[in-house]
Amino acid sequence: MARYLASRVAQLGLTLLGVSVVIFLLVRLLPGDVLDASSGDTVAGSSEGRDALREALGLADPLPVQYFDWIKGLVTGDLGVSLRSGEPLANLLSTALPMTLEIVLLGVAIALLVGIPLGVLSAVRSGRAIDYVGRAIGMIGVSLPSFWLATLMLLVTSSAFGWVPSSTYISPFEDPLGNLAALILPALCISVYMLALVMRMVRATMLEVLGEDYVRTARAKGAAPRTVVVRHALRNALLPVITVSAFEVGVLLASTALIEVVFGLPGLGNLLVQGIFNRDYAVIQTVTLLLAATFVLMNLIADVLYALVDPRVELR
Amino acid sequence: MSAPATVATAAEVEVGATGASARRRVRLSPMLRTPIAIAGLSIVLLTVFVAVAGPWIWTTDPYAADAARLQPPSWAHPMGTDELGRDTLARVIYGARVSLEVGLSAVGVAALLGSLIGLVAAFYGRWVDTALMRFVDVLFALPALVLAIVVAGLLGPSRTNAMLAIGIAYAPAFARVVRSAALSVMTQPYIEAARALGTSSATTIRRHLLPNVMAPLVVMASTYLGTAILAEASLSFLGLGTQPPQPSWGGMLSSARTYMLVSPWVAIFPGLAIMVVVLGVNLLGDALRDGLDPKLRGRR
Amino acid sequence: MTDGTLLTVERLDVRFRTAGGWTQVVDGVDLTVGAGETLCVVGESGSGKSVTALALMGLLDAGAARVEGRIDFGGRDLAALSERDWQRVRGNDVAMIFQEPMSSLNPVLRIGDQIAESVLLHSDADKAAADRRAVELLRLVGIPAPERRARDYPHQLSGGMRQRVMIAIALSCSPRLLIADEPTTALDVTIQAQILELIGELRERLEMAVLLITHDLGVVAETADRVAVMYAGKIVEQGDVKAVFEDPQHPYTAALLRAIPVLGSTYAEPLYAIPGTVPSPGGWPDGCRFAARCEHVHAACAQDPPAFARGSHFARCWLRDPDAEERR
Amino acid sequence: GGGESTSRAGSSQAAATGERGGEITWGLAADPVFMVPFGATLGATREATEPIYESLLTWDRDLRIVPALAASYSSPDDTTYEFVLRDGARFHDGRPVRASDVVYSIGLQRRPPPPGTPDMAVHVPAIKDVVAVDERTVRISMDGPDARLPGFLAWGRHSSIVPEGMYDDIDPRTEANGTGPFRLVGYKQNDRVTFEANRDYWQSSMPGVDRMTLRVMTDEQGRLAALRAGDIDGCSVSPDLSEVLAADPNVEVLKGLVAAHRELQFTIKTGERKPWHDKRVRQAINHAIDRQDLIERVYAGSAEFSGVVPPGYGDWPLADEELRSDLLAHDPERARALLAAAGFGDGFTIELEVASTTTDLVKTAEILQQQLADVGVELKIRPIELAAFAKNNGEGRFDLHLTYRGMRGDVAGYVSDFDPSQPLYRDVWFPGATDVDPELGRLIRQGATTIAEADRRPIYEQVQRLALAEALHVPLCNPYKFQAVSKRVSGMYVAYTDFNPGLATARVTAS
Amino acid sequence: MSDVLVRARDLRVHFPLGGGVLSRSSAQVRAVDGVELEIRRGETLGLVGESGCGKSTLGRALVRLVRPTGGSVEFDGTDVARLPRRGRGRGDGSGRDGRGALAREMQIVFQDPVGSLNPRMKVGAIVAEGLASNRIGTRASRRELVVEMLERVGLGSDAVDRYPHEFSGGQRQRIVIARALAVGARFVVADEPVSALDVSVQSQVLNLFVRLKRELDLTYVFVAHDLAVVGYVSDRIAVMYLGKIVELGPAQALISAPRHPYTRALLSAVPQARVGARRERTALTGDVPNPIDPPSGCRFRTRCPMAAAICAEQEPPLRTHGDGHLAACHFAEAV
Ligand SMILES: Nc1ncnc2c1ncn2[C@@H]1O[C@H](COP(=O)(O)OP(=O)(O)OP(=O)(O)O)[C@@H](O)[C@H]1O
Ligand SMILES: Nc1ncnc2c1ncn2[C@@H]1O[C@H](COP(=O)(O)OP(=O)(O)OP(=O)(O)O)[C@@H](O)[C@H]1O
Ligand SMILES: [Mg+2]
Ligand SMILES: [Mg+2]
Repeated sequence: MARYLASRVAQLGLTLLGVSVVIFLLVRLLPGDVLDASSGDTVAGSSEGRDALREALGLADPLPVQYFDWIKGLVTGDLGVSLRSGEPLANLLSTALPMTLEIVLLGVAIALLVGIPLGVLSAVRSGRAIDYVGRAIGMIGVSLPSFWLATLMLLVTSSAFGWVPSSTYISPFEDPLGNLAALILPALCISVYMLALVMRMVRATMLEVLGEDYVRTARAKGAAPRTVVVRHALRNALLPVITVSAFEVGVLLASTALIEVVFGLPGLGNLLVQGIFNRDYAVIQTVTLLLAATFVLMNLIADVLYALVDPRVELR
Repeated sequence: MSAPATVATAAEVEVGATGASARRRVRLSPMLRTPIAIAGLSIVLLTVFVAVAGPWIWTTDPYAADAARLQPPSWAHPMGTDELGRDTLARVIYGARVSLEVGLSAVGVAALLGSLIGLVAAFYGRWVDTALMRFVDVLFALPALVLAIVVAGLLGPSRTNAMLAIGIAYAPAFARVVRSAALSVMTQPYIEAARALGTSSATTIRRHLLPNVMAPLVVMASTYLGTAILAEASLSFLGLGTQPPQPSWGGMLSSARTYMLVSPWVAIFPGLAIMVVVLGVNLLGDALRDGLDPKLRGRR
Repeated sequence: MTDGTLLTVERLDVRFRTAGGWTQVVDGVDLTVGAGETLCVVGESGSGKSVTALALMGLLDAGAARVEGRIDFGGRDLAALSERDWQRVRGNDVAMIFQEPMSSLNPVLRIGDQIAESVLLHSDADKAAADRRAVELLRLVGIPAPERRARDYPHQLSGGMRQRVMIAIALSCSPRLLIADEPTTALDVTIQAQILELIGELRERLEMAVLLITHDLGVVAETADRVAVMYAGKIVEQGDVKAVFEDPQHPYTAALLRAIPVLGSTYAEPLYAIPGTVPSPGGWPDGCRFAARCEHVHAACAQDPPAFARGSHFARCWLRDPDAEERR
Repeated sequence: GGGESTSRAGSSQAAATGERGGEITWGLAADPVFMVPFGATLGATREATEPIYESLLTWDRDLRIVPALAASYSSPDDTTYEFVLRDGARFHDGRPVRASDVVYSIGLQRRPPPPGTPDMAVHVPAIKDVVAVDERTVRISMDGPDARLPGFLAWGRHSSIVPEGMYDDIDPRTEANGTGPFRLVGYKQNDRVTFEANRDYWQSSMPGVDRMTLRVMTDEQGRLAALRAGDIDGCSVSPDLSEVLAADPNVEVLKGLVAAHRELQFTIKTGERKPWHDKRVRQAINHAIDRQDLIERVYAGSAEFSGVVPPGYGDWPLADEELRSDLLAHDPERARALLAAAGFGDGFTIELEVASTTTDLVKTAEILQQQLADVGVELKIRPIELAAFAKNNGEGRFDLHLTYRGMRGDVAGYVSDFDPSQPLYRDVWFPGATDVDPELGRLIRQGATTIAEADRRPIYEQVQRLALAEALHVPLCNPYKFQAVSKRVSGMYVAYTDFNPGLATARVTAS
Repeated sequence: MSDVLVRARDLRVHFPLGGGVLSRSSAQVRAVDGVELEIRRGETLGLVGESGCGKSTLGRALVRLVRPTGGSVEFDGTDVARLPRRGRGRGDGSGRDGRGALAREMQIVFQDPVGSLNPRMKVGAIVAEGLASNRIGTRASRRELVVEMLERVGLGSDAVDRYPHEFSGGQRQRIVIARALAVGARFVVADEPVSALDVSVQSQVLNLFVRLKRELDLTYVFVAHDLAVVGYVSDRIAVMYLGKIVELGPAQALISAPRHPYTRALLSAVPQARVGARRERTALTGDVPNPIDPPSGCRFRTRCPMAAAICAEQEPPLRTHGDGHLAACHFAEAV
């Protein structure tokens, strides 16, 4: 187990190294740099003053130097500063990260808490009304653009209740209710797609598992249908959900941007999108790497969890 | 997830031989005869029909801004007009073409790239596999949105580039699925038999491996088609997708958000269009998956 | 039938819902199993053996399968039971073991728990008692170090051991009838011998009736008291094992026996081969279903032959029609 | 429903009423990024620094230059200005404003330190020297006569006064020390800027509230929802949304002009055979455009015709009738004739680049595409990201750009693009221009050095007419700005100078 | 020309367990562990043993589908094991790697008639694949050859245009055989070719094997776990246990007078389709040991009813017990 973890972490490191190189090169391929991007209604381009500024920002250094500076900083715990605002990234992330993370986790929780029972019900009552309801939810959920849904939700709550979620991050430790109130709508919006996905997946695997020989064995023992479903089928059906959930956490983390834009939340996605529009290399690179790290880490956790739940999987 | 090992035994649309003659007819295989599959197929076909023939049936120019702005639905404009006074129906019809094109091309790029990587990795194994899969890991770990934005930024926002971006972003998923399907095909004795007969690697990949991973590939492609249409909408929302004046549903939707309260229909129709198509594609995908998964097809 | 009859199956039909409508796969099966007796059902793949067994256990999905006929078990008609009543019968009076020992055990539960679950279901033992009983059962089926093994997961056991666990589960409530559906086909011959020996031993000790399904005539010869031969959904011959093997009444049975190479035979002499292939459900011919492959086919075979009995030995073949002796 | 009060020069609610105190929250459409007073090119930065930093002079609501930190100023001769600082003006840390602060600040204005950019150099007048005559008097001497100085000093966006040594004492990106009505409490990127009232402000009636928050809400729908829910007290809205909000009893919609005209830009380069080398083609484009239709479709009617100097910019712009009737007249016949004369009777195809994130410009492009098609000119619209757009614009790599101009300190700022001596003209945009009337450049230079306003006015009228005739840029229109304000707020107005000086005067009632 | 067609010397095939780039594992499955074998021209050598004992691996190694870890395989005097690793030749029959012709002479028939056939290919293409890959004949002549082959295995020429799933199990196995023989193989490894077939079909296929061998002068290695089947088709039988051959001898002698306790146990475990034929069982206890970590000395000792102290210490060599009958047991005489 320890060996397995060590090797996986090493692989993770390699992957992230690859990501870092790719993203580093990609952002530098983009037309325009941070100075061009910050021109507003004035004329951009090259001038003496700008060139001096470029030099000061380190943009004039050879690429390998820039890359190693970045990596060296990361390794020594220095995330660097935003090229645009000069604000240390550590500061920016300290508010953006918890907010986005919480939205995502809340969203995932909603997706699992609703998606799994719905999927199970749909499978067990396959072909009956509840199945069609579940499948309809599953279908509609994956076909709604999230930004559209978010806009709709905002307009509805603001018109109907005269209320909108606060866009400031309220620490869950200080004001749990306020925190929940602020983040529940965004979380709901991002959860819809995953909820539908989980529902469909649980339904499909459940149908499959219900046809397995060991479920027949359980029935042959004389176990009640409920026991068969919960004790014998569900546990096996949930195995792939672990993998997909971890995967989705990574995907959601990277795609909350749209929701954050609509709700005006200063989260990670917003930071990233702004960073890209601003050509703030430091922000893009570091946030992307962070997202990639979370993604691979989640997958690693999923693999370990899978092995813990499924005794057949050996971690070597 | 279980690898769809024996999926290969059924084709989505079988070419059935009628007797000994070379005459063939394409028939709907039984799995496509379920109500869900028929619904999905009809929606998809209808969309294709609208995309292809729509402009001849509803001849209003989707670009002409010559009517009053933000009109509610009427006989002249069954879906109303948009904020510039263009006919929404004409734009929805034209948007079908764009959305389908984006969806199909993006998925095409992803499937092509992904299956190439997946097949080669699975076939050659060892370091080829390791190297390719590490590469795929890197690509996978890069947030799709970032990738898309970067491609759009790099090549300028446009429909083509959105398709390319989405395609590249989805390629790793295809690579993995194809690889795992191909790996299970690789354990099939007929692969070893081909080797025993001295068949070359390229031929083996082309004749034995590829046709037998088609089924999971088709299923995956059908599901991702919907996702790609949504992704294009999201890119358009950020101003990076299909560019005006071309009407893509995503673009229409994102510009219509401003008018959701003033004239909701501007946002409703393209939204509905997206939903219906994604729904159709998903229904079809589900039917294909159910049909191609021998376990769900009733046990022997 | 004798007084000790435990199970009587009459005119059992099973149909499955398929794309083309309802397809019949079991056609008018009559079976009897006496208490403490071993009945072997033999037949080629697809002849309907497993479906028959599942029907006897009430395990066919009500939506996809239609079961008709009478299943009398110790005086009770199982075919008329509700699902709730079935739960009490299954595992209690009738238990079943399956062909695939790996996939028939839940991969994420410890085997001790899987056995104990069955004990808990059918007795009022508490969990601790059930666990003890599970270990006891494991010892009974010959698993070494049962206390330790009880904590293993199925994948940690070999095929033979898994099948023993299945047997332990089946035996956990001392059923009166054990249905074993090809319990050894996935196993090596040496292990197969061990398992069959074990079943035989337990049958004697616990006085169970056993319904053993197999396609291996060798297994039948070694374990059965009586044998039923299935062909295309029908029982074509049933009788004492000795009678059937020594004087097969149905040409199919006879052909099968001839087609098996016996130890010591050599290729110098070609094996007897039955021409053609088994018809599949939905494609069953009218009349005698074996007619197309039969050496003795004649005009009468166009009609479906009834069971012609000679004592407890019967066969569905016109050759056995006592009224038409002259037609041979 | 809430009424809509409009005036051409800027609109306002009823004068501020009620007690001072309370809190106001305003929605910002973009993140300010940082709080630096100098060299910030982004409008959003100024939105956040305007309440903090002031300049020597300022504009009143009618765009007249009035004293601010300088109590008075005089000009002994054409190249010298003397400013006497206001008594009682103090920085937020309590220090009184001294002449040395002004010297320090003007130094920074001319050469903004990072993270500001040195982009505004073109607008900085030719200041030779700044000296502190005494503690309270500052003398500015010029290289030569330059009429742009007062305007520049009123343009607080670029001419703020900060305490001497501020860039060494604090981090100007997140901290601030100005003299304005509000004191910066904190800034959280992408989230909010918070202020408290500066109770030592030299204008004792201001500010009207105790605390102010500017919230970053980039999505208009988000701002709208927050406004309706009472989470914010006001924000800018698009014309279409203003209609929705007009029906909301709790909200009042303000409408006013701000300097922000939209225009088309050409490049004329040596060796590049763009049709723009021929004046007639540029003029044809000008007359092919139906500005009224554009205004109706893109701005729901809420925009004015604009020449090179935007409408509402004091007395400088040309009269609306003149623009409509002739200079900017929609005349496809004339356009076709011009094209034919230039040898483009069959039209041509050209690429129009536009920043993809500015939605009204993208829509404008769509309308222009329709309109120009009428005269045979086929536009290929290429929306690109702002950063790439800015880069192309600065390097002159485009055929046709659709862009907008903002507030300028002096009218000269609106015509400097057409001055052949300017590097941008010379090296980037029009290096190949041969058919441009040299009179234009001469008049522009003359205007900048003519001090007396009465003498300047006819020069700039002439410049404007000439510039429109030469059609180096083709101005389109100047949209109105809409602000939706909660009814609990009074005294808010739409300022022509953009941003929200009204927040300093506004008062709120407890809700 | 020697009497021996294929000769394996000290043949070993070890599979590394798991192991990626970063975790190199040292554990190995010794699937075939030092096999000495001579296969004579025209004979059928039966190979029996329990599941996982290495029968298939040995068979694959003989036709060079797996690369031996050690030892050699000679085919007709050429060392097959030394040939380059890349594939089984270039497949173009050019013989550029010295392997072209050889690939055609050695073929393998697998157990699983479903899995052995690509479901997406027509039978004609399947049977012609080897011909095409080796550039044998023209398109037309290939078709002729395919039809001839199909008829030889008892399928009509109309099979050419049909898909595998349209055939029954026995027919599919015939297609597999036709494919292997179409390229002109002289040596065929049949890896459990009848295990998946029903009794009534099994006899058809067995008869086919016997007939083809006679007609085409073939040499077989016939793998099966059913001793009765192997006994029926083979001239000689080799019994494998855990990667090693423990007994090898003429079929009849081996069946009637086994020299190894394992062979005896195998024989006694085979159920006989004769009532009352049940013989005394040599009961084996326990399971097959782990091939990763085989027992010391004699590998069978953990289950052997005759095991003694010496069995744990010394590995019994394969010794002759008269007339080509070899057995690896310290107590072979006593069995
Ligand atoms: N759920 C089902 N739906 C449709 N047909 C079925 C189903 N289960 C079994 N069948 C069909 O019923 C027939 C009898 O199947 P059954 O499993 O009883 O055969 P069997 O005699 O047990 O064969 P084997 O020796 O292969 O186990 C087969 O043709 C099979 O395809
Ligand atoms: N490619 C491989 N990689 C790793 N181990 C393998 C591989 N092929 C076979 N083995 C292992 O080698 C051993 C022998 O396998 P082999 O398939 O030769 O046995 P077999 O005698 O043919 O068994 P069966 O009767 O089940 O077919 C087994 O333990 C198997 O798990
Ligand atoms: Mg069965
Ligand atoms: Mg094998």
